[in-house]
Order: sequence, then structure tokens, then C-alpha cells
Amino acid sequence: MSLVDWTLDGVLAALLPLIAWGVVTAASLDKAIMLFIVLGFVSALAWARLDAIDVALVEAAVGSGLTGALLLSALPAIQPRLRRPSSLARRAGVGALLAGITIWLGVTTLRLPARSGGLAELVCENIEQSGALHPITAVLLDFRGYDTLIEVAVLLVASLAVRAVQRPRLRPGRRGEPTSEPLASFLNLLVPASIVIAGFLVWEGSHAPGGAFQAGSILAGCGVSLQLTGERPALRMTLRVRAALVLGLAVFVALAGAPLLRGHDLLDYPRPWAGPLVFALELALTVSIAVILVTFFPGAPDRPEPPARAADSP
Amino acid sequence: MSVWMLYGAAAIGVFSAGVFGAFGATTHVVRRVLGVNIMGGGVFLLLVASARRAPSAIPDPVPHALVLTGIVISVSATALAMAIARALSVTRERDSPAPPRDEPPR
Amino acid sequence: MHELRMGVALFLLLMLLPGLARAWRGPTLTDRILVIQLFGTCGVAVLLLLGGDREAAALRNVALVFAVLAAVTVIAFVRFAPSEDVR
Amino acid sequence: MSGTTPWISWTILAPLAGATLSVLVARRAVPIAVIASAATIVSVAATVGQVASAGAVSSAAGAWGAPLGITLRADGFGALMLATFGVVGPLVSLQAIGRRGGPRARRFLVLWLFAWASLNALALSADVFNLYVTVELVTLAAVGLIVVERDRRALAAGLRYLLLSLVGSLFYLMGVALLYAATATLDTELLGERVTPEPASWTALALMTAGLCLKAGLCPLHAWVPPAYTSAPPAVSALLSGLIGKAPYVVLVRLWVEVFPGSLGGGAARLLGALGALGIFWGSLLALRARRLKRVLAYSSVAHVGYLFLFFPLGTAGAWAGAAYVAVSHAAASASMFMAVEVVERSVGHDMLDATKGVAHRRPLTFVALGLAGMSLMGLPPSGGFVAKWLLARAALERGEWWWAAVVIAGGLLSAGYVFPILRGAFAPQRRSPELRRAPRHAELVSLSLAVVALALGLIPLRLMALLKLAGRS
Repeated sequence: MSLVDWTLDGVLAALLPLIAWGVVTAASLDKAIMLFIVLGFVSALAWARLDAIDVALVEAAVGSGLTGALLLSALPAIQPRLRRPSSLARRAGVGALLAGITIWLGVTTLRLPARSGGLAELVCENIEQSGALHPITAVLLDFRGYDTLIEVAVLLVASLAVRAVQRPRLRPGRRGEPTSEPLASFLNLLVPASIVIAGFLVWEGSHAPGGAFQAGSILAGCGVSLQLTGERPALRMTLRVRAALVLGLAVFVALAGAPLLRGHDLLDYPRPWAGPLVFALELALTVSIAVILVTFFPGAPDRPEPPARAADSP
Repeated sequence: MSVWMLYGAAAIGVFSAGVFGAFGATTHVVRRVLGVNIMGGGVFLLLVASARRAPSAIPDPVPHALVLTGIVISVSATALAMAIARALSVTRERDSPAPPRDEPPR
Repeated sequence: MHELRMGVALFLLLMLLPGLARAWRGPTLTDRILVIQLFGTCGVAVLLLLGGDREAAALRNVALVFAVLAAVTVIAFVRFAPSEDVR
Repeated sequence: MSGTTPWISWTILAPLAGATLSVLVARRAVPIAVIASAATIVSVAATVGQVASAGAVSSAAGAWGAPLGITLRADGFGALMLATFGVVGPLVSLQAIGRRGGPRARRFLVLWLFAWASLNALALSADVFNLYVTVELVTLAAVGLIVVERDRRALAAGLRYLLLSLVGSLFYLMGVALLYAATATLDTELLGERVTPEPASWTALALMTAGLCLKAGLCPLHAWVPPAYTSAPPAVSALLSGLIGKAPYVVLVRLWVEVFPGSLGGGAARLLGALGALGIFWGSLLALRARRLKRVLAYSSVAHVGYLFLFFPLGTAGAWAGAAYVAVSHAAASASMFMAVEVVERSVGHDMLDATKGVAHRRPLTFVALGLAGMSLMGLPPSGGFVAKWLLARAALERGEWWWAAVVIAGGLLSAGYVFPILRGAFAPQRRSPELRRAPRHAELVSLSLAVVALALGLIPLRLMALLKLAGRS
């Protein structure tokens, strides 16, 4: 570690809490959201410095990109009820509490064991038997595959709940304003590029950083762009869309249940087949994750209702 | 002092900022959701930083996998929160004849 | 070589600070969108520099994803941000 | 776990598979949900049978085992919670099937199947991070259920519940991060062996406990409870108050009993007990002042969460039996009351306290249900609520800490104060019979069956006690 490395890490580590603080204290919401997106960028750099390349991939895609867009999606609707600061007493109380928590947690963190391999060694020993050569994919889809099974259920439940609260008349896609020339050509480039990148990332996932979540969120980013620009209407709940929504969870549940029928534990893939099965699972998950992430977005930007005055006046 | 400690301390700072956003700053839905997301970011940073303590060259992959799961879960929750916020703003008072007894989270 | 790359990465990172200040002060939406663009581009550059050495060639993939998703963010920003802010 | 049928895994996979299928084949959602529920009930019954006859059952997901993989473990406590979810939940969900599968009923059923799967997963999980994931699934499914009717107040309440829940989960997750950093394991059993009294573990325990108390609605963190329980559809309130509200407590017990057994009965545990006592008084007082039936029930749920927390300062096997009994009997009694209130509200058109007037004559089943479930809430013999409170009070006296017993008894008296007005209204003499609207017959039957369950818990306590002792802890 040279001085430059240290400075680089130091600057990154200092920027993160600073920007985070900026997000929660910014005077307006669009500023806060923009800083949040910037925070995502900077954290992706931090993940890269910490050799967490998979996390950096997901952060770049889901963490900042799609989350930022999601937060923005509510902005036009909620904008009028902005800037109601909480009372000074509450802020002071929370501030004092927070200072205490920060110092306490900080001291605790710095006193953690300085060197610990965690489960790294155990993962490396068992990776040959698992369904993937990349340690993180192996943990996600094999060693701790059960976590991921529940996580996919979380995604699906969130998608169903989002559909449930959306007003029916907002569901059919409204085509937005006509797409401008540069935007159209950009989209023409984006769609094929996204598909290629997503396919590449799924393939990489079996032996290198990459995988279903990364690929799915790239595809979703492309889908969301098409939807936001009015190029494509919002997804309707046709049979095909529903099939795509549940495909990942269905394959996962089948893979979890099949070994039970043979008297094994759940998710205990037959070992020679573990690799292909995990790859098939990744493909199914990619499709589902992409579609689910797209359903998180409203069809076209919701405009606040026109003031009720028009209806009230005789 | 080592690199992971640097990021570990930063993680705690981020987490606290998130708590402030969720509880203490302006009580607006989007701000709270931002706060919750930042809290999550702090936890994830601590997990990834602590994975870097491994004596070998490869960091511990388990916390990385946990963080990936965590990020996906927080996106799902954020999506649901934003969808409800959008629905609330569209629903306005007009749709519910009685004035709401319980104030929406501001 | 490593030093040089990290040095350049550090320089780029420091160059983000003025951008951050502009983001903080605004005042228009256009400023903010441009800051996001700046961060996206800089992020890609820093990632490529970081991925240039070590065994971390996979960082180039991150840079790729970064480039694609930064565009999505900008589209979302233009679509959803309050229009009266665009001056 | 070769040799035995892996029922334990089916308790999670069967509802998940059912939910997945009913999203895909939306038109046949109701029959699919019925089949999946039947399969889940069979799996739950078989798992409970295995636990009762052979002790704890476990299954290692992916056959990896701790610390690399995740273990599912059904001990006495897990089996008891499985049984509670498996009896109360399907009964409540019957009302949706009775509605002949409109889109709302379909949405309700799908979300309930997901919630059921996650509740079972939560009761069985022996991994602190997996508990986080299951808790999040429980939360999102619960929020989906709350907002399913798109009513404005329900939307606001659901959003508030979601945000507070997320904050609670993240405190919990911070604790998980610290525990893993300190011990390199996430399995509860291994953690119990490896956790040493050092700052990281205590901090983790404090963070996780704070987060879970927020999610459980322990006083003074209960502000989200009344809006959520009163604005959701009644069947959802029944599930929330009866089952989903217990989920964070289950995690908390796992944490304190398995990972940090030394902290039971200590200073921090006494603080939790004191907050529980505060919740009993404050919740009961607010219930006394409430004018709407649903509010009474919501505040009563706050009070009953308080009883659950009396276990921590006592920490004995007797107190444990008492707290578990509170959880089970309140699940049945509260769900029954919410369903009965649904009938009253549909019959009369509102749920003010005097809505029960005339119900005794015209809706005798509902009245009987209100009476029986009310007995259990008040803790009158021979109901499940009575056994629960009696066990708690006895455990307190055995430890010589009479004040906890006093809290239990005072709480019982206060609950009589808020349950009686509900019943009294039904006895009130009436000049002319009020016009009653049509009320759902199946809701009446569901409410009555749940009330009978609550009562039966008081009549057959010994068998359940045997199940509890198998937990072999505390």
C-alpha cells in the first residue's frame, strides 16, 4: 500500500459519510435524490477498492441507477407537500442520540478482530462441489441458495403489491411526448447493447463476477428507459408477462422441491448436475428479475391530479 | 490502522446519517425512504469492509453475497414504498369522504 | 505504473469535488443533470483505472454497467423532475 | 436427515409453490390456494407430529450445514408457532374463499400464501441473516395485505408500517453484520457457542433487540400499530394482530435464548420487562378510552405484546411456557375478535362500541364468538388466556418477583374493563329490533371456530406444555 492508495481510500471513505449527510440534510428533494445517485456512484468506487466487484456491479445497476429512478418516479406526485421540517427539539434530540450511537458503533467497529478470514477458506474448499466456480455465485445460488429463494419471493411480492396499489387507469401505458431524435437513436443503441451485456454478465456469473441480478438489472434499466420515454407502454399483466414474473421463483421452488422427493434436503442439487442446474436457474432468474424490476415503475410519469376545483365548481 | 477500518468508520458515519434521514430530518416520505436506503448502505459498507480483513488475497465472499441479497431487498421495499406514496398522492382527499383520522407519514 | 494509475484516479476523484459543490448549489435542474453525467463519466474513468492493474480486470464490466445505467438515471431525471425547475 | 420424510421443508415450499402457481393461473387462484393450503396444513401437522414424537427435526438446505449453509430447525417452539400459523391462518383466509374469488380475494389469497410461507420459514430458520430475509418477506407481504383495498387510510398506514419496519430491519441487519464480523458464523447454534461477552456482541444484541422491538410494536414504539390494524380489511387485521405481529417476537426469543442465553434475567432483560409492563398499562388504558371496536382490539394487541416481553426478566421455563401461551392464545382470540367485529360492522354499518347492540339476538354465533374470545383476552378460566396469565404470574412468584405478577393481574383487570363494554352493548335492552344488513355467514363461522380454539387452549394445556418442554431451553 503506497501513499497514493491510502489517499485514494481516505478520500473515498471521507466522501461517503459527507455525501450521505448531504442527502439527508439537502433543502429540496430533487437535490437530495441527485446526491443519493452521486452517493451510489461513489460507493461503487468504494466497492471496487474493497475488491467487491459483484457488489459494485449491482450497486451501479440497481443500487443507484434504478433506486434513483424509483425515487424520482414519486417526485412529481408528491412535490406539493414538500419542506415540512420537523421541530427543532426533535432534531436536537435525534442529533444527540445520533452522536452517541455513532461514537459507540464506531468504537465497537474499530475493536473488531483485525484479521479474520470469515468463511472464505470453507467456501474455497467446497467450491468444487458447488454449482459455480465463482465464490459469490456459489454462495448465492448454492451454499446460501435458500436465502436467495426467499429473496426472489420478496421481489415477486413487492411486484404484486406495487401492481395492487397502482390505480387501474394508470396501468395501460400512455405514450409520452414524441421522442426526440437524439434520444431515439440512443435508445436504438441501448436495446441491443443491453441485451448483449446482460447475456455476457449471466455467462460470466458462473466463473467470474456477474450473474442473474446484474444481468437482470441491466435489462430492466433498458426496459425502464423505453417505458419512461414512452417508446413502449407499461407492461400489461398478460399471461406471458405473468409467466416471466414467476419463472425465476417457479424454477427455484422446483429445484428446491425436487431433491425432497428423492429423500434429500431441499436445494440439494444432484452434484454432477449442479453446474448446469445453477446456470439454468441464473437464466430463469435473469428474466424474472428484469420483468419484476420494470413492474416497479409506473407506466408514464404520474402527474398530480388536476385540482379538484374544476369538478367542484357548478 | 488498516484499509478496512477506514471504510468501517465511514460505514458507521453513513449509517448514522441514514438514521437521521429516517427519523430526524424533514418528515417527508421520500426523505425517509432515502434515509432507510442510506442506513442500508452503511450496513452493506460495514459488511464488505469487514470481509476485507481476510489474510488471503481473496476477500470473504459470504458478506458480499449477503450484501447483494440486501441490496435487492431494499430495492423491493423502496419500490413498494414509492408505489404507495404515488397512490396516496393520486388518491387525495376526494376519494375518501371522511377526513383521514390517521395522518399519513410526512 | 500502479502509482501512476492510482494518482490519476485520485486526481479524477478530487475533480469531482467542484462538481459536488455545483450539485449542492444548483440552482437549476440542468446543473444537477450535468453533475450526474460528470460523475458517471468520471466513475467510468476511475473504474477503468482501478481495473487497469491488479487481477481486477472484471472492473471493466462494472464500468460498462455504470455507463449504461448512468444514462437511465439521466432519462429518469429529465422525465420526473419537476418541470418548473428547468430554467 | 435421511430416513424421515422432509415435511419441514414442505411447510415452506408448499405455500410458495401455491402462491407462484396462483399468480400464473390467476383464474384458478382460489382452487390452487385451497390445494396449497391443504398441503401446507398436512406438512405442518406432520412436522409437529415428528417434533412431538422425536424431538427437534432439522434439515440443512443444500445439504451444506452450518456454518457454510443454512439450517432449518423445528424445535418445540418452532413447531408450536407452525401449528399456530397453520390453524389460525387458514381459518382467517377462508373468508376470502367465501367471497367467490373476486380480484381482491385473489390478491388476498396470493399475498397470504406468501406471508404463510415466510412465517413458517421464520419459525424454522436457524440463521440470523436468513431470519432477516424472511422477516422482510413477512413485512412486504403484510404491507401488501394492508394496502390491498387501496383505501386512503390503509395506504397511509401501510406506508408508515413499511418505513418503520424497514428501519427496524436495518438495525437488526447492522447487528447481524457485527455478529458475523466478530464470530464468522450466522447459525444461531454456532453463534451461541462462539459469542463472547465483548463490545461487538453486546452492541449487536442491543441493535437487533431495538430493531425487533420497533417491529413488534413494543410500547413506546407502538405508534404504527393502531392505524395499521384499524384501517386494514378485518381479515388482514386478524392476520396482522394474531400472527404477523408475533413474527419479530419469535426472532427476538431465538436471539435471546439461543444466541445470548446469559443475558436473560439481567439488567437489559429487566428493561424489556419494564417496557412490556408499560405496554400492558398504556395499551389497556388506551383501549379503555377507545370508542371504536377495532381501536379497542388494536390497543389490546399492544397490551398483549407487553405480556410477551415479561418472559425476558423472568427467564425461567415456567415464564417461557406462559409467554408462548400468550402468543398462541392471543393469536386465536384476537383473530376471532377481529372477524367478529367484521360481522358486526357489516351488519350495523359501523364499528362504534355500541354497534354490538342487538347482535346477541340476531347474530348469536357472533355473540358467542365475541364472548368466548373476550374471555380469553381477559384471562378468565377456562380459556387459553387464563392459562397464559396464570403461568406468567406463577413464574414471577416462584422467582420472588411479585411485581411482575401484580402487572399481570392488573392487566387482566384492565382488559375486563375494555372487553365488557363490547359484550354489554349486546345485552342492552332495545325498544325495537334494529335493521341489520346482510353479514357474511362464513365470517361468523370463522370467528366462532377461532374463539373455540382460544377456549380449547385452556382445556388441553398439558399436551401443549409437553411440546414446549421439548424446546429444552431456558
